[in-house]
Amino acid sequence: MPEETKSSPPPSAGQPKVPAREPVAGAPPSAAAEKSPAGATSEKPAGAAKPAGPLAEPWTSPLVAKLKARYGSGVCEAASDRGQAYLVLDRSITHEILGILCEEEEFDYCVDITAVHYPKREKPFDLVWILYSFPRNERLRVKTMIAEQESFPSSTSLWSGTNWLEREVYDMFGIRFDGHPDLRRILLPEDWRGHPLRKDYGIIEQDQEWVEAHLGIESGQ
Amino acid sequence: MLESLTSYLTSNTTPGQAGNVLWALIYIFLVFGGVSLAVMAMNWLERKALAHFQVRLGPMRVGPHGLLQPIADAIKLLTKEDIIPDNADRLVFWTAPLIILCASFAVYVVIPFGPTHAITDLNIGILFMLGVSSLSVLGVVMAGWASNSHYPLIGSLRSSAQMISYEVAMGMAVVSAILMTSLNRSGTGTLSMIGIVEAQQQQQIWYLFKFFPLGFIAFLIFSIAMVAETNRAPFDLPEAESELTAGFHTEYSGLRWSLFMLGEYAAMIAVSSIAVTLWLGGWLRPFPHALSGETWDLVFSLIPGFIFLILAAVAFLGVVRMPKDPYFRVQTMGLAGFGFLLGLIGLVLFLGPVRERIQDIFWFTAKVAFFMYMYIWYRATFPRYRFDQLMRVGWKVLLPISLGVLIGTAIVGVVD
Amino acid sequence: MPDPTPYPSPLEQGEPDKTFLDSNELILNMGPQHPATHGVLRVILKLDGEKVLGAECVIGYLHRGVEKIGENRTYAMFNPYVDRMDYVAAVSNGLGYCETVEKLLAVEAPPRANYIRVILTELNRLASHMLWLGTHALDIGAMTPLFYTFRDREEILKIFEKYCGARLTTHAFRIGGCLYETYDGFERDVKKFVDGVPAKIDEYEELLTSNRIWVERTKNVGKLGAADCKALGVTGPVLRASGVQWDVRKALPYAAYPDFDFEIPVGANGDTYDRYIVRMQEMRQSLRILRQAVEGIPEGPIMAKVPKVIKPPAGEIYHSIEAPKGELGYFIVSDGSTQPYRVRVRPPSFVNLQALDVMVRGQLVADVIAVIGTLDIVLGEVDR
Amino acid sequence: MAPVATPFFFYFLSFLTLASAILVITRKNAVHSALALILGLLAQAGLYLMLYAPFVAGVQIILYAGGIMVLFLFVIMLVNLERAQKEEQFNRQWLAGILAAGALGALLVAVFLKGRALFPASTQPIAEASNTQQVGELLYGPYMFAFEIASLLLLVAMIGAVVMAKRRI
Repeated sequence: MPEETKSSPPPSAGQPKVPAREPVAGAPPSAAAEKSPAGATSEKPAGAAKPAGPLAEPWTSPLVAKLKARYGSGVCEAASDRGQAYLVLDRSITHEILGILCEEEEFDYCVDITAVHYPKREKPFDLVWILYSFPRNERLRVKTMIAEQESFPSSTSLWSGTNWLEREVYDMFGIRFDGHPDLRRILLPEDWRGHPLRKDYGIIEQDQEWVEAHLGIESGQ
Repeated sequence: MLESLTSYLTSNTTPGQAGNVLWALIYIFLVFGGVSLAVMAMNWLERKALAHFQVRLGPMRVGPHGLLQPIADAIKLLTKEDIIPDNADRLVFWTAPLIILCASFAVYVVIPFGPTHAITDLNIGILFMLGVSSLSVLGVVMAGWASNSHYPLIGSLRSSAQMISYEVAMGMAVVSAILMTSLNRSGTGTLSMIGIVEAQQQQQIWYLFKFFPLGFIAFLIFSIAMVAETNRAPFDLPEAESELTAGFHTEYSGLRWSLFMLGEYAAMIAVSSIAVTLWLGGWLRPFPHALSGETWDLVFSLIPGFIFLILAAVAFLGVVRMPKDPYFRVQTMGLAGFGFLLGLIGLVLFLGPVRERIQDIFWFTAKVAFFMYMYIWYRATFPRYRFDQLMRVGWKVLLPISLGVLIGTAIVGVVD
Repeated sequence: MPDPTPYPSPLEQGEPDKTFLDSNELILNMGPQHPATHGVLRVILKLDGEKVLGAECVIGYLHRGVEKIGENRTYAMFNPYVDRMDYVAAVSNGLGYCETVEKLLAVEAPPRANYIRVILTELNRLASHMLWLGTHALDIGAMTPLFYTFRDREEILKIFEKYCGARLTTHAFRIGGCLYETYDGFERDVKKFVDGVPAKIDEYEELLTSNRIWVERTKNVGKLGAADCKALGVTGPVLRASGVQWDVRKALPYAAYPDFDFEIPVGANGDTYDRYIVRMQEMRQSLRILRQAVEGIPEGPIMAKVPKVIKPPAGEIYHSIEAPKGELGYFIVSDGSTQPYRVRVRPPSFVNLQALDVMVRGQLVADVIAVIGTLDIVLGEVDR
Repeated sequence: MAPVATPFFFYFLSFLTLASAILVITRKNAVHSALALILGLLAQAGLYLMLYAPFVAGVQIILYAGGIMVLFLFVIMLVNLERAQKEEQFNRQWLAGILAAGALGALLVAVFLKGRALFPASTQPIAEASNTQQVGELLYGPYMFAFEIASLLLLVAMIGAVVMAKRRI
């Protein structure tokens, strides 16, 4: 590994990239003021690149109706973006709804769990579940927002395969999952400090102490 | 001195029996040198044949067609750094490869390459062979334990369990062959290796075909068990690379590792020799009775020479097909020299006295070579057995069948 | 290396009824340098004799932060990086990424580009399965198939090289279509290959399919039922071997796949042998697709109209394709700038590898090797 | 076969046997003890050979050195050696030990002194070649019953071991 990373000093070209990146990363807060980044951006790309792409439109289905009837305003948004349905839910009911989706609505395959970090937002993390139903041949994205230091109930009891996916989210974003059987870092070393996929973690940042202690080199970069 | 030298040549016993220490020493040197050479040749042949099974060329760089590769390997192994793990038990770590080597070489003391071509003829020959070769288990166990590491330990446990298990079936098959030697007028059999071959000669049949299919089944059991006994594919669990890296010799390197390899190949040749002696008529030429008579004797005694001439012709064909580029000149000359040597050996083999004394050795070696080729063939074809399956085959398939064959042989022998 | 048993968690469930004759449990550390772990995978095995009580994977040795890199490169610049994940099936990775960005842009690749994409992807599926077969057979102890499959995989790599200049990490596609038109004789090469391969596959099958030892080593080894597969999120041939007839190419078609007539082979028992059979049949199905694609390849442009600077409208997209290992998904969040705000890769190997512990419990050490082989993982993709 | 250097081999093998026997009880490492025991057994096999009993020698190698000792080693290797090494090598039962050794020594001396009277020299010529045959004839002739009893005993022991080891099945 050291050899591999050592060879990357040339991307000092990548170094100025980071500041250049900042304004862009700062862009979404305006969007993030609203519920989701998807809903907000209607005018910007229209002017920028090309005629407005197909954008989020309200999504109606028996499933949404049922959930709305049961949870009311907890279902913040149900929309379909470029033909892909998603739900934005309030944190408090998300776990329950995931349970319903898994057990009642036959979303028996949890494709992926991931997170997105919006540092400027009040609740900086989007947690995203991508679900799929074999019987219905339907894919669904469930999102919720959680705050810094906030944990979330683990869904390993619903889909045992989420074990590693949640560990990865913990590893990369530092979001803890309550009731996870074995919440440890998965890709990074156990005693690494920092969560690399947060936006405030620079691309060439590293746990200097760890690198020196374990690899015996000045820097992994 | 000179008398004892010449007297042996005209005698009809092995040097050991004659108590001729000088000739015994010469034979020991000849046999052990020959075996070492055979191991090197086998090494080359295995890599080459395996390569051709697998649509590749194998060694091509050192010498023409990689002929010198074993020598290069030997030099490499001898000059390699010699590593002993820190926590290893040094004494045991040292002696383990020596035990394996001694065990597999000591076996050659009784192997009869011809009626008089053996170091000695023990009257417990086959018992001695089985006993001494079973000692190599000790070396394996010691190597695994002394390395003080998990993979070698598991490897050695597997290996010793495997060797002990297959020894049982192997022993049963051997006993059924020995039983056949007692089917003579006096009703006494023999354990002597030379005696077994002579019994086949007297009964005018290879034990492979005796009481068909009993002899054949016993032979099959033995030839399966001997592959397991020598830890070769598809029974190469102790050194299953993909599971246990290299099994009991994971921690070995350089010279000591090469001793393991030498021991392994020597053991392969040794068990093949047992199979040849017991079932394939040892040094007897094919059809000694059906095609008997002076003429046939002459024809068969000419075969060794012709085979060497054919090999020489193949080598010269290779010379012709070598690229004409000056870069290959040394290689071409080497190959031509090799072919010339083969041809010379072939011509020498046509000389009367040599022909007479050599042909037994030739037939024995040819039969053993068949088994060695089978070893390579198995390795190219079969996947590896799992440990429990291996044990099941050994205990639940081979052992009952071999017991049945033994009883069947006894019954048929009495009824006959 | 520290004590290899720092984490008691999944390994703690031993058998309750111990007798004095039971030997102690043995902790065996397999990897990260081990011939059968297909890269730098470390598996900590808890053994009772040769029986496996539990297995724990330690991964991350090859972690390169692909997702972080994605956030710091433009859409087009990130394209070659995805090839380095599953380097055995780089074309599939590229296809998934390009299609995802195209969806984000609401662009469709022209039909000819889609056909080229299908041809190259299916060739790559064949290459990946061949590599899998060779290494899997080698793990189980059969040496020869490895060389046979490498011989035939070479032909595929030659076609790749002629097409785009690279053999392994091809970077064959661009966002919006393909950069390169097919070279002269592309169809002929593919056709020749497609006609030759069935005999070669027969050759592999001759060595293995009815080989007693092979069957004994793989039948009832590493069983994984359909329910387990779904719960664990396992996809690809592993899922299909358990009897679930699901393939992204059929369920949620992409590229030119709706145009082709092919079947999804399924197994019944979900054991290692079934997975072997499923993959072998999949190779034959790939050939079927290839034959149709080469014959029906339309004329026309190979690149859609895509702006020089790719700035997709803000939004999120998840799109997945059927990679040789399973469902390979990309989740991209765009904030309207030239760089993705977040790129998430849903790697099939990573999710499939989770099933290892379930599959090897109660089996023998040798089966662990067979199971790692049959899962067909690529560590570059597991660790990203 | 004409014997070669008989006295030398006799003393050599005897020395080997004694030395390895001493090593067996003085080595702290059980594996080393077992290995020394194997050496001793092999030397004994050599002695049997010198007594024109090749069959017994062969059986000694196959059964004791090759079979039983390997199983011994098996067990010893799986035992925790560190603990065994820390324990005291000899216990304090000197008296009993000396008595037993003395009795054994007395027996040996008595046999040596009176041996010729007790065991008259064999009248038969030593027949090396038919040694195996003679053993077989004795085993399956006069000692048939003892032989069968012994094998039955072994069978019982084997079944007992299997039952104990496989209690859970």
